[in-house]
Amino acid sequence: MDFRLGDNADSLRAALRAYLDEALTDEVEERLYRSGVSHDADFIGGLIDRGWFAPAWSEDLGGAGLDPTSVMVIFEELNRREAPMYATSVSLMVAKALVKFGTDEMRREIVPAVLRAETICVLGFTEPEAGSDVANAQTRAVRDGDEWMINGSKMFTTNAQLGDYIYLLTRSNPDERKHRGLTTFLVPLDHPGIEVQAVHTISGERTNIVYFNDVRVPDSARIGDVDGGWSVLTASLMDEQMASFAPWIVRLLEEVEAWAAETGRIDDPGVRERLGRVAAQVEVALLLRRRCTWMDEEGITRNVEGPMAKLFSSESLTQASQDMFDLIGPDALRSYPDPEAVRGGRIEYMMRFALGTTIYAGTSEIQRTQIAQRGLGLPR
Amino acid sequence: MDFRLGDNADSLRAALRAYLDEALTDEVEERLYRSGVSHDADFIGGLIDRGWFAPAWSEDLGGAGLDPTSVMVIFEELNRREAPMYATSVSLMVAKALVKFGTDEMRREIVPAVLRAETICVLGFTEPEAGSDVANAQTRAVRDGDEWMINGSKMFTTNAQLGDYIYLLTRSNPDERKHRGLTTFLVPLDHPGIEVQAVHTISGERTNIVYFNDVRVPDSARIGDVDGGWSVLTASLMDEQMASFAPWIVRLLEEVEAWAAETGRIDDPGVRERLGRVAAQVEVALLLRRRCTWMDEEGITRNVEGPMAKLFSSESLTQASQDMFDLIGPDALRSYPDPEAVRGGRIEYMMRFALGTTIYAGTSEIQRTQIAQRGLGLPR
Amino acid sequence: MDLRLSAEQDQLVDAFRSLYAKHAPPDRVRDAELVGHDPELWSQLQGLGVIEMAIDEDRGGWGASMLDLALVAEQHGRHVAPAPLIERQVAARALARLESPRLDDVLSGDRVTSIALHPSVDGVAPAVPAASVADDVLVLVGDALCLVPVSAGSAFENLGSMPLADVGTDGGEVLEGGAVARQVFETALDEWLLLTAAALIGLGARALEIGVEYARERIAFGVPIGSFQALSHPFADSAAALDGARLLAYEAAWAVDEDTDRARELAALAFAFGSESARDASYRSLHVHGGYGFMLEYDIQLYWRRARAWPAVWGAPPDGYRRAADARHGRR
Amino acid sequence: MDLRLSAEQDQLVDAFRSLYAKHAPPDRVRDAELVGHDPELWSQLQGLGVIEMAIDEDRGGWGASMLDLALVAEQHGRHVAPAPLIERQVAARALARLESPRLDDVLSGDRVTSIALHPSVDGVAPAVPAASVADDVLVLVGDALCLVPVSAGSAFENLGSMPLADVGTDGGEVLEGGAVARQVFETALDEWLLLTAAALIGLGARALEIGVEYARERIAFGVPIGSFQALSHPFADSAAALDGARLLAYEAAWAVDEDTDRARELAALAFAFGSESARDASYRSLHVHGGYGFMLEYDIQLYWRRARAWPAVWGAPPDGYRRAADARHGRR
Repeated sequence: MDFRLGDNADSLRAALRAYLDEALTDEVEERLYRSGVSHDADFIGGLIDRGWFAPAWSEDLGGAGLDPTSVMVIFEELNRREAPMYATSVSLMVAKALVKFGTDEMRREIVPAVLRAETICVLGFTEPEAGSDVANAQTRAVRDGDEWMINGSKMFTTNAQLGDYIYLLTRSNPDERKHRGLTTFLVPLDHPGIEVQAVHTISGERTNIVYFNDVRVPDSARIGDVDGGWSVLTASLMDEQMASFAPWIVRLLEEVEAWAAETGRIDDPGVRERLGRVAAQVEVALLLRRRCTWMDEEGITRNVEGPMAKLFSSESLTQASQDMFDLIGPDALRSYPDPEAVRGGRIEYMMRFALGTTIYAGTSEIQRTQIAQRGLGLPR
Repeated sequence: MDFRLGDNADSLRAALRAYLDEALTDEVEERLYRSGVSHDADFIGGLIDRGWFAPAWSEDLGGAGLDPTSVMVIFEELNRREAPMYATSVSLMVAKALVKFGTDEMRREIVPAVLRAETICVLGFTEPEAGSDVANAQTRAVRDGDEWMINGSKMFTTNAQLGDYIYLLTRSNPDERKHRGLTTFLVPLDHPGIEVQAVHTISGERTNIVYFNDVRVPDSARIGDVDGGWSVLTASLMDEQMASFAPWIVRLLEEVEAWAAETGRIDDPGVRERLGRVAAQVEVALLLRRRCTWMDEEGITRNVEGPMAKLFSSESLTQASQDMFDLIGPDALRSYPDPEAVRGGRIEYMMRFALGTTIYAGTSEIQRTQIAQRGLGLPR
Repeated sequence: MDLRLSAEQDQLVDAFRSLYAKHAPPDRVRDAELVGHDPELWSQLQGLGVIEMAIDEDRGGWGASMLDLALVAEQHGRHVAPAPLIERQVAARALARLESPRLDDVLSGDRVTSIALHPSVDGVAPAVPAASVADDVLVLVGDALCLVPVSAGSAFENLGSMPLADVGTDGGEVLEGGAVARQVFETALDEWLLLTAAALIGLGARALEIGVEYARERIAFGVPIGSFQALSHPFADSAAALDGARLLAYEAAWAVDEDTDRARELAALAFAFGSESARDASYRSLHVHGGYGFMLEYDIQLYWRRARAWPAVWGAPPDGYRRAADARHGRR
Repeated sequence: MDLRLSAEQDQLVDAFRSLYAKHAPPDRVRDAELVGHDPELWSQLQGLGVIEMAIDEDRGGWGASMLDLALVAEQHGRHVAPAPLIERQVAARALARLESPRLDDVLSGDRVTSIALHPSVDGVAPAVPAASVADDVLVLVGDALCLVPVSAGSAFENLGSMPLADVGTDGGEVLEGGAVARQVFETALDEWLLLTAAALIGLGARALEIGVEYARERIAFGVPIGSFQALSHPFADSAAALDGARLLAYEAAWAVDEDTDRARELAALAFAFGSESARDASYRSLHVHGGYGFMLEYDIQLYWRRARAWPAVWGAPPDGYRRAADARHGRR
């Protein structure tokens, strides 16, 4: 065994840190915080210039063709700094589905544009009445010759206000059993009949609800087979299976350690005990995520390693951020703009941010059910 | 509102404490600990002499006819000292069912003997394959004229080795749906065909498994209607609905506070925090149980107040005893006979004892389901 | 033991329940988030005599018991009401205890007074509750209890949308010094902890109701999500904890009213245990909302933020447990 | 990163798995409960060279890595094996580090040596692991590391059925003093914490398997109880925690082998987090057994008692977290 990531990874990490220190100025951070939008064209441009934007993509598709470990290091460092990646990383996920299931035109036009960060795609899976139970989508797509007529609504369509396309899951056949009868489309967001409404969240992030009223799209907007949307979706969600919030816990611990050192509270044994606990959560969260990367690198099929990384990291972040809030005392209440806010309000912010992490990309309950059934072999 | 229990209760408590200090000598405690049997005839005799043995029973039935608050004070004090009450309190519970559902002979002969502590009855509900799902009892009772033939086995028949009768739940009609088709009997434990086998537990308590091989009993041993055992059982279990382990948490806190004072550890803020946490659990556990008594006194029908008292007290005892074990450090490992054992090994013992409290008298899961469904109105 | 409210207490609860239902519905709570204070709600509360009732009759008040105040605070918490009820009551009671003529200004409504929960450090009382909407603040400066006019107060955004401010304490009027000042301060803190506990318990109970209602109606995988044990069992734990916390808070209030020697201990226990119960209940209810839980549009986030923020103005549950242990075993 | 065991490590694990399966089945564990030691099992372990492998080649051993030892400890824990493997390995390594000639007696099997995890107080080393079945014990007495013959040892019954004893330390042989002694002691403690973590993770993983098997087969209300989320979801949390704890323990062992500056921190973290994971897994598995869980006849109670007792010989998880923080931030 070897727990070193290797010299390449170490120098890549150093280069990333240098770039992030330079690019994520206080002004950029403030703009991002105030806008509630995790996207910044200049910042992404810098990543593209350095070959860090689509690191996992092969070079012939316009990516950097990096190995899984390098990809992971980039993931760790960008997220540790909460770099504005959400709009583009979702777009890349959609582009990946287009490469596999899209039309020739989508592959020719849209995929390269996503890789140049010129096109933003957003997810349209979740609905007001279908959260964890994604397959219960009710947004209707009715075929009419060479066209489809779409009606319905999609929730948590983050970045729809600045996006170009929505990757849409619809019910094309209401007579089929739930998982069948679904079809996916790529629909331009400026299409008539589409209305994007802002939804504000507790972490300050803006998301949206998108309404579809008699939206007619050509059959060429379809991704994958008619009524074959579930397999398209499943392939896309595979990426989410490796979601991890380890880098955020790393950041949390760094901030609290800095606070404890600045205030002298670090000498208190009770504070030390709690810092030690978070240090263990950091280490375990990182290792569970790195194990997934190692398996990918070795070509070992993953079972519940992804759900474990996601479950542990999000639950730990939630618990640790609340525990650190308690530790700090009344000053922890101060939010970002207050100059007296502890560590720029980062800890108070992370406690709010953490609330979403046990929900999206599969709730903790969904992860536990998968681990119990697929991992431990417990009955349904 | 008034949180005083009243002068009567206070003087009763003082009298009980005096008696317990006198009666529960170190020798008695040691004998009880070594035997694993919660019964001591001399001790019970003393309670009978003082009118504290069957406090809730009306005087014409041989009880003390005390009010619910006095009964509760007796319950709190006896259990706080872990007085050897288990055999007789189960017997009284069975006697209560006999008064309601038994034959005239049972009421005439057995009930008074139980109230003189001359007869011990044990429970025979649980089976190897039917724990929480009591209604799934498989021990068969087949009618044969004026007799019944019983075959099967019963688990956790604590005190069967010294008991006179077993209060037995059987399946009399296998064709009926689960809760129907059950019949209860009172069977002498010295009956041919009954075999009592010891089962030892982690707390040192001895329980048993009882086997029934072609045990023939007359129909006069039956309690309640043929196939009507579920309603007999339900009425009996009502008492268990008020099970509470609050007095044990009181004892735990007393012991740990004494340890902390003796060792000077009480000056450590971390120790104080943990003692404060247990103090809250003590207070809440007592209050949840006292609320039940108050409702009984006022004639207010209880809903999930009993399950709340049981759930909170047993889960708190489990958590608090483990937390206190951690607090004390390596010395907490020493068991009772070691002279160096912390507080006579009481804390280590309580951690083991606590394991059963979240199981018997309805598991924590059963309590939570009742609170969720009957209390909160959540769907099945 | 008697757990029944008196007929007067039933009426009191009804009166405040109606007031809050009318004047503190969720949209009003949202509207008040920027300043953390709804003056119209406050004037309604004042109309019902929330300051007078907190003061003994011989000092010009109506002499409500601590249990009465706790019942009102519980209703306050159920609505996460944006009005600094508890701080103003506690400050007024402290002025009464000090026999300060400043109480008259407060009773007449001429001056609005709050209280700092932590002593002043380097000339500043940090994060004083209700200070940004107060005229004066009672602050312990060294060994002296001072009344400080809030001119130098600087309000700041915070998790609970509360009207908090840091208050410069130079030039305050010394009302009392020495052991008496310290004692009045500690008693005021007991009262704040206890009434905040009651408010948190109301908050937690309402948050649980919101979560249960949602879980009964929301369908996933063909069934109401409330039928999943992963949701229903934690809710059951919260229901038991909140019932217990409520009994504990009432007992603490009764102990204050009866002046028993456990009053300080019980107030601190109620605060710590009540904080935890409210925090868990509101977190669980938020979580069962799925993505809706962290949308500002849904009410449950209003509850979770305050369940976290209200107690933090003084401290966290471990601080409460330590204070209770100090009361039980004596300070070292 | 490379998480694969070498071919030699696979063989090592297989060899010990077979040994424990044959010589430490649950009935043998039960038989050994009174003294906490199964001499036949120990002689089998000795036959496989458990002491030699723990010692460097230049000191007459086989020079296994700390990771190798952790892999063996993990198998040891899976069987809650009644033999004081870890203490004897750690003591032998300390003798080697001290360059003590006493190591030869240990390697030859003439003397059995253990190590006290806490310094001697008033002439007694309390609760020394494996002391009641040892000839000598290494103890830190003041600033000196001493080898104390176990004549004055008094064994005592304990939760984990371990061969613990209090050892009188007067008249021990001083092997080393001053900073070096303290350093050797602390390093030995790191190793004990790390190997105990590995053992606890093996224990916890097996306890979880036992619970899962039971929950798959036990029927209640017409279905296997493992289908209830109240059981399956906590099991899922334990599965994730134990996987993480195992990775952490391996990383700590690797850090010791590589002598990185995080070795002490990681060993303490592995101990604390591993203890918690094993404790939770064994408690959950015991609890799902219902009444059978606390019957001595069922194996799960063997696991729960040791999950609680093994780490407690040194301390509780909070102690481990503090030790890790001390390593990370320096002692104050």
